[in-house]
Amino acid sequence: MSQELFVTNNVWMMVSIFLVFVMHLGFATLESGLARSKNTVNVLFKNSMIPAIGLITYALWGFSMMYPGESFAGGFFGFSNFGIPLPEGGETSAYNEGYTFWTDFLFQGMFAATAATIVSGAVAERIKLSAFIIFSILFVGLCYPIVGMWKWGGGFLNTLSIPFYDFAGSTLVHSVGGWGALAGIMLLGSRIGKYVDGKIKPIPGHSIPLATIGVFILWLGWFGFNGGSVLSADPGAVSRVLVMTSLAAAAGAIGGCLFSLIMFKASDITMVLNGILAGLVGITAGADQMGVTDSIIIGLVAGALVVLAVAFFDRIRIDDPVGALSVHLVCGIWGTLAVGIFGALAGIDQLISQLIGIGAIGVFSFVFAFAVWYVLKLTIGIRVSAREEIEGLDIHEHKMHAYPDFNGTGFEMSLDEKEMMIASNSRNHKEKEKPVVAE
Amino acid sequence: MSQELFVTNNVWMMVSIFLVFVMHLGFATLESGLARSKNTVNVLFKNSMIPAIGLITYALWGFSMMYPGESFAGGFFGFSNFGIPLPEGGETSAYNEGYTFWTDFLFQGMFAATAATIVSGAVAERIKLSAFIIFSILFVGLCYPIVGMWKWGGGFLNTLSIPFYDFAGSTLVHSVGGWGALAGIMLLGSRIGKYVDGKIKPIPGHSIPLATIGVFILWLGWFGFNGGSVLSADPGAVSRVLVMTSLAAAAGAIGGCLFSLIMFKASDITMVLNGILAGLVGITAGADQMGVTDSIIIGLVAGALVVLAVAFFDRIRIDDPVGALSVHLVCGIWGTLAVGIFGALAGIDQLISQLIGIGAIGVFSFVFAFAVWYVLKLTIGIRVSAREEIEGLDIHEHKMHAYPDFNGTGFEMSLDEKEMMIASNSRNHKEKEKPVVAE
Amino acid sequence: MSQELFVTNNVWMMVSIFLVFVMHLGFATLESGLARSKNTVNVLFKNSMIPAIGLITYALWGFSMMYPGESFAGGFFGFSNFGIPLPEGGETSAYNEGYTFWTDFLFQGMFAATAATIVSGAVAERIKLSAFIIFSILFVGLCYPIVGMWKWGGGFLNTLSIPFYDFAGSTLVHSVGGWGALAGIMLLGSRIGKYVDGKIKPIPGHSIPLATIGVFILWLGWFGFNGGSVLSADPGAVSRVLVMTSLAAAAGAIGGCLFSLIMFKASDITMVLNGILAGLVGITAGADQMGVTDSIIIGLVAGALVVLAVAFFDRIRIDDPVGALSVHLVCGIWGTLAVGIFGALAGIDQLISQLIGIGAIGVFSFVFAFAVWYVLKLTIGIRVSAREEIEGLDIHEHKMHAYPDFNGTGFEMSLDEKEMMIASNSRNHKEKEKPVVAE
Amino acid sequence: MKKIEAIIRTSKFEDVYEALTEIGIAFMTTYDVKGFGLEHSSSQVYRGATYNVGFIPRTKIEMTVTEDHVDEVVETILKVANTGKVGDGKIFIMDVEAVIRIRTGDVDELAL
Amino acid sequence: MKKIEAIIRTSKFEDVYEALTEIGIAFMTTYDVKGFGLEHSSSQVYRGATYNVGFIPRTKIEMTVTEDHVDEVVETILKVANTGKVGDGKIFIMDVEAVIRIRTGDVDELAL
Amino acid sequence: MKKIEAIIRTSKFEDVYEALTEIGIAFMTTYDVKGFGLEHSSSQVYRGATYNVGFIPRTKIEMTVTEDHVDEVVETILKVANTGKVGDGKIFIMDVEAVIRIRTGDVDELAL
Ligand SMILES: Nc1ncnc2c1ncn2[C@@H]1O[C@H](COP(=O)(O)OP(=O)(O)O)[C@@H](O)[C@H]1O
Ligand SMILES: Nc1ncnc2c1ncn2[C@@H]1O[C@H](COP(=O)(O)OP(=O)(O)O)[C@@H](O)[C@H]1O
Ligand SMILES: Nc1ncnc2c1ncn2[C@@H]1O[C@H](COP(=O)(O)OP(=O)(O)O)[C@@H](O)[C@H]1O
Repeated sequence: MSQELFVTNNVWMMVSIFLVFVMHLGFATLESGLARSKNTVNVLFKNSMIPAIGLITYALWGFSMMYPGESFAGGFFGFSNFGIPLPEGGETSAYNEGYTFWTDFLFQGMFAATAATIVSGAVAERIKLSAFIIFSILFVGLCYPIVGMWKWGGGFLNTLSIPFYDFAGSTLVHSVGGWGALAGIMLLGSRIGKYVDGKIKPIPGHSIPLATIGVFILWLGWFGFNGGSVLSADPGAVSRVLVMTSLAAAAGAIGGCLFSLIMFKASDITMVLNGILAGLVGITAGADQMGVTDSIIIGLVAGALVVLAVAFFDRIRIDDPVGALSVHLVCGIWGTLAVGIFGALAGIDQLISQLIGIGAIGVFSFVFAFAVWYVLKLTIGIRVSAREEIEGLDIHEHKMHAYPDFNGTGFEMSLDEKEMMIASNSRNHKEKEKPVVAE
Repeated sequence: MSQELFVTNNVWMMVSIFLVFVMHLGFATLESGLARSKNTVNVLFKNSMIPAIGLITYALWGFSMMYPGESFAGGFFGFSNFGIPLPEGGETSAYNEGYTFWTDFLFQGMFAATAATIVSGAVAERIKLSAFIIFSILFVGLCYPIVGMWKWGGGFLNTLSIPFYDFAGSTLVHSVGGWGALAGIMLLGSRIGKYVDGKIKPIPGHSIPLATIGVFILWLGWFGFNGGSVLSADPGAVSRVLVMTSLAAAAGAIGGCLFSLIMFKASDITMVLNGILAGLVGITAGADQMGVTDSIIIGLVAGALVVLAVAFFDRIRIDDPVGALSVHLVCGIWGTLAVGIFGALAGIDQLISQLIGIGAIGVFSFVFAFAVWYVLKLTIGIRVSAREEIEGLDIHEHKMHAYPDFNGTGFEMSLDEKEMMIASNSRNHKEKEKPVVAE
Repeated sequence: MSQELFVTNNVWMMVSIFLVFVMHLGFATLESGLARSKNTVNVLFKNSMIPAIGLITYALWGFSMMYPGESFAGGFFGFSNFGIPLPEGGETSAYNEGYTFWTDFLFQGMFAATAATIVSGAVAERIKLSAFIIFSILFVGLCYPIVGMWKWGGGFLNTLSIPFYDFAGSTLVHSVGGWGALAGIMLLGSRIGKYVDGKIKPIPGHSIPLATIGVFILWLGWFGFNGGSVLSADPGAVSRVLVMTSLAAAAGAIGGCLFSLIMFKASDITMVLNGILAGLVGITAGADQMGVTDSIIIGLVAGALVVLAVAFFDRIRIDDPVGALSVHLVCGIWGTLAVGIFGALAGIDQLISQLIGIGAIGVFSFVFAFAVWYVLKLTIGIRVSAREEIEGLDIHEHKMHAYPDFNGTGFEMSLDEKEMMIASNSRNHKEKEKPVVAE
Repeated sequence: MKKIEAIIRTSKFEDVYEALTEIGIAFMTTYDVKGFGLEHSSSQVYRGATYNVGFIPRTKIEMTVTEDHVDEVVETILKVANTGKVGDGKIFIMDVEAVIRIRTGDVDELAL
Repeated sequence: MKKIEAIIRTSKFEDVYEALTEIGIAFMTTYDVKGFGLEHSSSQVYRGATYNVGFIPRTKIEMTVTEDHVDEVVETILKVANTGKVGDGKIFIMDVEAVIRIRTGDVDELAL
Repeated sequence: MKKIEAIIRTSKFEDVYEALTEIGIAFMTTYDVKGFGLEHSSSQVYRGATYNVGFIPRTKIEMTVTEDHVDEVVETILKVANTGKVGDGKIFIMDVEAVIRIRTGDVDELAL
């Protein structure tokens, strides 16, 4: 390969790094927009710390745990060394024709933190900050690289006779995050005031503009998430991936829009936004294997799925403020299965491999996350007190308000009142203390 | 051409895609910032659906209507096939030395939706959602590709003895959107409370930060809009285009600032923001033909023009909440004419060609848009009821508020009160029903 | 060098331009988020004008003053010509193997405005608009290019026996801005109500989401600020710089978080955000000379330093609303010194050169800025009246509110009340009129 | 002196304000309140679930006037704020014992 | 007729609202106020400095009722809004001389 | 017991609050109101057109005190809230028939 191509490939991969990086901004704005103003600082704090934690743990050990290299990779666990020492020739095409060692690390490192970010939104508005930070370190630092290695690091999922296929991480990133979120929600319970007397009480997010900004930025970031996963600037492959990614996102928007119009008789923008993300997550596993029609169908189905899933999780009282489970877990699974149904790899054998991958990774991630959350719950506790929750995490965990000029104290808003009253009813206190899973 | 150059060109074009994509975020934030908080969800909803609609219609038929290829292109209308089947060699430099087929589609597809976005802002705060969506589909799906073909698809404007010149779309994109907006505003009438007793009553946008974010993002996006229109990574041409684009934007800011200071005795940030966009629209037609001085003059004039145009449209009671006409229509025309006045192509013959292009495209776009709006007005109606308008489109079209924590209902704000009172005066009800154009 | 490499290098540099450009959006959102809502339009106005002013002055004379070329460069001052005439071969690799003339100009031009932006935040909420605009023109148009030439333009700092080293501008950009800010604050005095009866009264910023968006965008922009400063797409060098930049930012976040937790017993998100910026400023001088451990240490120290510096400046009554001094001046110095302490250039001789550079540039910038501010103070005045300050610069300087729907007048908020009362106490009026420096 | 408190439709505020100004009432104080009464707010939808905030935003006007103005003020409000639909609001009249103008220290009628 | 003004914990509002509805009080007007009293707000930290906004956000409920309802309303509020901790708030009762329903012009008892 | 309602300049609130605290008034309730009076708001400009929101934001203070405190409170407000310029606001005094402390059920003087 010519040096020229190597340089160009590396430029492309660096651009992809930037795009994946801005996804953290996308998550920060989306999640804070869909939370209440009294918890905004808290959400933003978590989302600001996650990339920092992700990059540092990935530098300290995560990268070499996820990509230990052939000699150190096992089927289920591998590890080469602590830190990120530059390998010989790491800055040249000898390392890889698509990128330098540093580019590789940074691209993967930016991915790593994404899984924790997904959890962040799902457990928002009642999680204890310290517990979340500890969980994030362990989840990004251990769970993500371990299961990542199974496929991308050359582990057992990659060596199945028909290898499990997950192009950019519908399962390895999004579902992993989704499982972590599910475990967290189950042990945390729902927000005070969300389910009262068997009825679902919506808790609207405080800023639709913030949420919309978040989704646009995430779509932008996905160009790097998927486009960069080609791992070179190969014109045909990358541009095809970009087109399929965009079409799935567009179809997701339309699916979410139409389906929520039919089901809820409302043009709910949060469903359009979730639909876009659903389409993006859905196409991620097979973005390089799909054609135009496949991508549009995958996106449309994802857009519809996300609407159903939001309603479903609400019905079973899994309280997910931002719809992270519906987007990342449900559509992550859907996208991974889609590889066996549509596109170049479609086939029953591939579908079975996909199921194996989904199952193996799902079980491990869920159990890992559940165990961590559970231990945290028994030790430092994972949920803030009812009073902190009612008055807002911002003032209690951060002694600060996100918008001090607009509401001097952050808890004098109509909706909050509603829950505060709810909180004071005994029936409700019980509810709060009865998470989905018996302990 | 070497494969290396092809790969690099394609990377550049993909970066341009990303930049044009973020323009949709720019428009979403700009337009929602300049609308009132009670219509914020509505504006964002439209702006989230537009790229989805644009991409899907463009994939279904628009792309092959705009770029039907030599064999199918007529002077005024061409069409090759439905869908976007990959042509032979479409992923290699055989397709084009600058980009793959997929890159081509996506770059053009991102452009396509822009025209509808321009309309979105101009008709904001009183347009019926369903009518707007239908209009957008027809406008992006038919009007834009048809007139686009006239020049960029090889139609009659390109085969004039001295071809009409429009580098990146001052006319083909911005004016087209502007004409669609003008037709819409004429049939819609002004917002309740905007013109009362012969006086102009300002209706301030609800968030200057959102609007400012929008303009910065649009400037960023314009680097791809203009820079990508070189259609390759040619270092001299692209970097020159970027410099001229930036200088025009900067000069537009200064022009808008000074001119509004002189005319209105106020440092009006919305005029600086509109000035930046005016400069950008102004340079778009000739960004590759201008020198440094040309660009600065074009930008300064555009910045001044936009201030005059805002005042002018207000005087003739064309109510454009975001200044879309002033920016995109007026400066789109100015920029297109400027190609005949400044820079490498300057000359009376070129100026005539420019006028022909402006006229032909203007007439077609305006008539097309007017006809669509008119039929919609007669059938499903294009304007929400006075009550919906007063209480806000968010709560009526979307049953939701953009900022539920800050104003529980979205219509308890001082300004709204003003209009509600105004709306209750009979003189005003009449006004609302008297649009500019007699029906 | 092959044409292919040249084209790729130029693409990379153009991407860097875009990234440095978005830093202006980052500063605009960060600074407006950390100011009060009654001054939001003012902050955004300044930050919208700065890039315009920066680019135009840089085009008129700044570029040729900073990079006069060998024949015109003196030790302390150089100047080749007005304007930016394209040199022969300026669009080819004959100009430079990494970029065209135009790319060079635009990349440097985007840098130029940064220094003024730093000042903007520090003097926010009480500076007179006209004074700030004049200062900016002089600061960006004269001070920045003059000291820039000393090092990057080939001046005396570059010809020391062991040349002063400042890779991407910890000193040349960030400290310069910081010194300008310090001079401004000293002559302006603190905001009314900030220091009362010897006690520090916090004046919280009005929107943490805006501030957070700003910091993420700045981090993104820094990839171009540092990555582009390699001045080519060299894969090893650029990707290494990106990794070190990111690790320092991440470590800065952690440093700021931990240190503010220890010192203030609060998880203060503004300290995490400042910590990220501190890490970024800290690594900027030596981003290409550092290893992984160096970068993490530099970032951690910067994160801690910024917390200490914020407290320190408050104690000595230097009122800096956004922490610009702590981030850009203090960590700019720290980063520049770090080149002599860590990494490839570490050594006592280098450290001395670093001190010479810091000192020379510091003295010049501070004196220049102080003189300009002082003359402005004596002539048109630099501070708004107490009434304007209390009621907000938005309504007085711009006759406008940033959020008219949320507080009809912009000065009916609790915090403002506090200061208004404070302002009415005579003891305080005195304080306001007693800036740090005797006049 | 009497204090007149009127709770009216927010949409009627400017009409009422202008009408009161016309009959010579130069002073008043207003603020936004939440009204619970016979008229109910329209329901909202968020992510598939419906809910209702329960109250209607209304404007409260307070003005203290001399006895002889009371009837005229009440009549004016009745005329202008009336739409005939449920939710028009109410007027309450209370006795005020003393009024003092802060600027001058004037009391009672002089202060109005 | 009497005007009852209750300043209560914002967190107790919905309880009080429901309890009053149950005893037949269909009309009330509420708004957010800042309360200064024995209970104090918790301190905030910003960039290393601590401060205190001083007040507690509270909800004020106003309703005008006929004399015979006053006791019942007061008892209901006392029962429901009470937590026993400092900061529960107070009830004030004042005389109202006249009430007029804007929609119909009904006066006094008829208007309630 | 008397209810004292003072409408003052928002900028004077903290002065008034401190002065009242000094004379032993521990309880008060405040909220933001819009004042229409002799002083007018400054005009705004948006995209070339000028407009005026009409009102001035003011702060309303309410406190119920025993008769013997009324004069002292009024004097204090007069002293501290006065700037001598149009717009200083007014004080209104009304009779309160009963006060009940929600926490304890204490009534009247005991509840203040
Ligand atoms: N007795 C009352 N006490 C306090 N507020 C009242 C009372 N009666 C009515 N209101 C206020 O007036 C508003 C309008 O009353 P509503 O019953 O809805 O209309 P109508 O006056 O047509 O019967 C209510 O929302 C409430 O705020
Ligand atoms: N005399 C009063 N005048 C006006 N408002 C009062 C008065 N007394 C109490 N309040 C209001 O009631 C709120 C609660 O009072 P507080 O003293 O904190 O609790 P408690 O009623 O338990 O003694 C105060 O914040 C204030 O808003
Ligand atoms: N009679 C009144 N009824 C209700 N509010 C009043 C009355 N008189 C004055 N106010 C309030 O007091 C504020 C100050 O009054 P203004 O006439 O502007 O000043 P001044 O007290 O110096 O004459 C007004 O904006 C209004 O809110």
